[in-house]
Amino acid sequence: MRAEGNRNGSGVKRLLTSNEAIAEAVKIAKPDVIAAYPITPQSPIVEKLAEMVESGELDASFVRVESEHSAMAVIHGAATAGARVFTATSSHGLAYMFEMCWWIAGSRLPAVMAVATRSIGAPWNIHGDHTDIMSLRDAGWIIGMAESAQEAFDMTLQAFAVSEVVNIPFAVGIDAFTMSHTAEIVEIRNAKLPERRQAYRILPGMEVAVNAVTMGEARMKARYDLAIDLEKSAEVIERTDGEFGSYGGLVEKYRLEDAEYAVVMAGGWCGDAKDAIDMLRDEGVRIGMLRLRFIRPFPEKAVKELPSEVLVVDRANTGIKGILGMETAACGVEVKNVVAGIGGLDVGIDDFYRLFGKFVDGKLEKVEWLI
Amino acid sequence: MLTEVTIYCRGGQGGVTAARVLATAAMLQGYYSQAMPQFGPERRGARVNTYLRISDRPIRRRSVIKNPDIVAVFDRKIEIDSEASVVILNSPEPVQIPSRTYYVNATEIAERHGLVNAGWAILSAPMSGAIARVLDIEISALKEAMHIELGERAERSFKAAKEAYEVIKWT
Amino acid sequence: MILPGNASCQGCPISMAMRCLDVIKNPVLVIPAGCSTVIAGLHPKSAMKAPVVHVPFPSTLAVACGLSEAYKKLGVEANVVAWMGDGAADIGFAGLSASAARRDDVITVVVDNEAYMNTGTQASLSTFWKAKTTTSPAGKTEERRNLSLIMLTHKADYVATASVGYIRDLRKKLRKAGEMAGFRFIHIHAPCPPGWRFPSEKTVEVARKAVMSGAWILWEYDGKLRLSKAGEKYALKENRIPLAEYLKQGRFLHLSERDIREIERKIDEDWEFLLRFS
Amino acid sequence: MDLSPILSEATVASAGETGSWRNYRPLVSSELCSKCGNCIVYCPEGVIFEGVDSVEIDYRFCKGCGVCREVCGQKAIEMVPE
Repeated sequence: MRAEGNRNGSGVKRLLTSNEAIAEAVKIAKPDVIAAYPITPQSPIVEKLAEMVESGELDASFVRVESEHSAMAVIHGAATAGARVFTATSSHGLAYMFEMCWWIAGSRLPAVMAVATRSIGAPWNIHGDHTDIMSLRDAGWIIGMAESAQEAFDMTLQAFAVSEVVNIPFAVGIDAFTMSHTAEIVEIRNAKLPERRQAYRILPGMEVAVNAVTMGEARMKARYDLAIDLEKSAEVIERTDGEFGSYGGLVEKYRLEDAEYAVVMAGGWCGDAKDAIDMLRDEGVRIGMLRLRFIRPFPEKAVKELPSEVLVVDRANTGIKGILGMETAACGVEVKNVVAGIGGLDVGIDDFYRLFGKFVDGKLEKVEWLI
Repeated sequence: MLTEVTIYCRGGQGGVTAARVLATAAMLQGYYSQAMPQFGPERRGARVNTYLRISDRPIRRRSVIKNPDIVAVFDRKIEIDSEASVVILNSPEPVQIPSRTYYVNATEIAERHGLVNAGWAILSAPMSGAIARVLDIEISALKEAMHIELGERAERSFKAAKEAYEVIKWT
Repeated sequence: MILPGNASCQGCPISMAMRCLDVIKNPVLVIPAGCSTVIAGLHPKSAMKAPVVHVPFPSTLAVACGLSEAYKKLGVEANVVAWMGDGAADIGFAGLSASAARRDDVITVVVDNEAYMNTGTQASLSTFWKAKTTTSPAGKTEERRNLSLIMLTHKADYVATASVGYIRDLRKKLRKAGEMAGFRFIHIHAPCPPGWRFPSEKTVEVARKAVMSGAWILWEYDGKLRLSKAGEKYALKENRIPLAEYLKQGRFLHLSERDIREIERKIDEDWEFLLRFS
Repeated sequence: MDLSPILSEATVASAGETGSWRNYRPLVSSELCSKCGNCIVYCPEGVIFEGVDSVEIDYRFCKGCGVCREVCGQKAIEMVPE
């Protein structure tokens, strides 16, 4: 048996999990300092990087810290000194480093972090949903959500490029296990990143302090600048899209052109949902998907262009609502909102097919949980 | 066309490795492929499923395989709760079940080739050989895939895989 | 190093100790929350003639490690100094221990005023047994933790205790640390006039009485543990001043004779314990 | 990018002219002062310098804590009300 399907593209093809794809991308980005504390299901990323450093494939300092708080703090310090930096985490790890996530963003330091998105307890759960990465929304990070191992690879490289232009840290989200541990075919593209650049660095001999106690309006001004620059980072993301695969910038529009019905989703389960959309399309239903590739900056413009019937399917909630449902509604769009797949609950093509059918039939409540 | 395979095995028997070797072999033959372990803390001896998808078109779905076309069973003691039309069994003798059944004595082959770890026969090599045969994967692609995925362990593993590839029978 | 006109209190031991940083070449300071944050300058002004990276409490050593690793990687000569109080040492202890265990190329200085002074004198792990703080209004019921001894058991490259009452000894130790590489730890006893409730001119006197009464032991370790010249004679109990002399502070005024005898016993134990390592 | 909200420049008087905090002023007797330097190293504010006949104090920033008087072996410093 022979096929030619995967032969397109110029890079080397490899079977990689999203974890491994991210490690390969990081290797190409040549970070100076990597710090990490293991957590399922992120650990294989940093194990792979540790191997690369050990074997000399990657010339970086790999710091074995005692916690995620310290992981983020080490890369915060290293970035302050002018180093290209990387870390990865998940779930409780992200929760534990939360304070430092605010600091690295507030300090306007470029940095890249992979987040294998996993439920935060209690009760214990190591499986996928988006509750962890959504908690990062307020901290001032760029938050991308890949759908495939290929996109995880491309987005990680783009993350370095964008972060170092806009001076805002960048998180690359991949779904726990369904992406982190699932091996797919990835084209290792020959991307080349520019040299590290950043707004400032702290060196011996300087008589300057960074982040001293502020009074008056300085803190508010810093926060406002970050908010504005985070919004503006959309332009850099759109501009650099083609250099790291071509995905459409902040969003991917799938069969949306003539759609009467639109589904809004993010992350690794979008593929199953697309297959379900194809099934409905075959039946003549004009349905499509707006896949949010970025949660911050939020793709407000694309959301506002959606048709009138919108369903947002969420893997994280705030109160009874889904978080993306709330974000989408905040753009002035009327939405139906479904919360599903919390704690790794498998949602497959058949589930999406039934759900979208119910949506098209007008039988969905304003907010529903798929339990 | 999309082919979905579920591997039933026990933690430590090499189901995940087998899926990866086969996905890589399919990739080398120009196919799209995906290897997906059952998600969760792996425990040696506990039952685990591993999933393998091969297609001539890009594979977008990442949910678990609910209705596999093929089931490969590494340990006969595992109950087959699938209606798959094709079953590949690690077994010394034919087994009468409604599906079209292939069998190979993977444990014996693994042990003979010294593929044993802590008293457990590592079945990834012979079983990936057997499954490759059923999937119509070329032996050369399997060999290359084993070198990619297993590195220096590939040589011995491939001998076991090749043997299984050649001796697998169907009932 | 620290410029005049800064925000330290009258008689501040931290400011006194910060002045000694001028013996370290190419310093880059990492300062977590605490009195040192305020003393080092409020935005948009900095009181330090050196770069200062202000950071949250428990991140201190990890940020210092990141800076140090990056400077090494980028070929920049620097002496990264993690400068913190006993509060940051408490909340950031895991990071401190990990940094020492990794032998990060960092100088850690803990200016220990035996309570969380910047938030209003709450008890810390360094607070003396029976000392009054706002969270131990009747006197602290637990023992103080001996931080420098813990760091010693990490077999760090250099560990020393010091006191603002013996500034030349402190400067010598900082200089020595600055000329070495590896994980270096200096624990400075820093009596705080408002926090301990004594007049601002008495900072040095109180600090010295701590040493002279045996309540603060001056020692250093660079592969071998030695008592420091400035305080070695107080190893002999007959050379010590009466403990009550040191305890003449607002935080100890409620102590009974029995309490003082009990503290004395604890101090004797501390000496005995430490000297086992020498 | 405007970095002014997060960066601070080193300067004297970061907390203003702290001499105004003083209730007592240290006065140095040039006759008694031996210029041993004790007050210079112990002054928390770093405002005592070696002068010609004796040490000199920068009263613009001296907070009047009195540490200098306490560490002076010659009893050359006296604290007088402002």
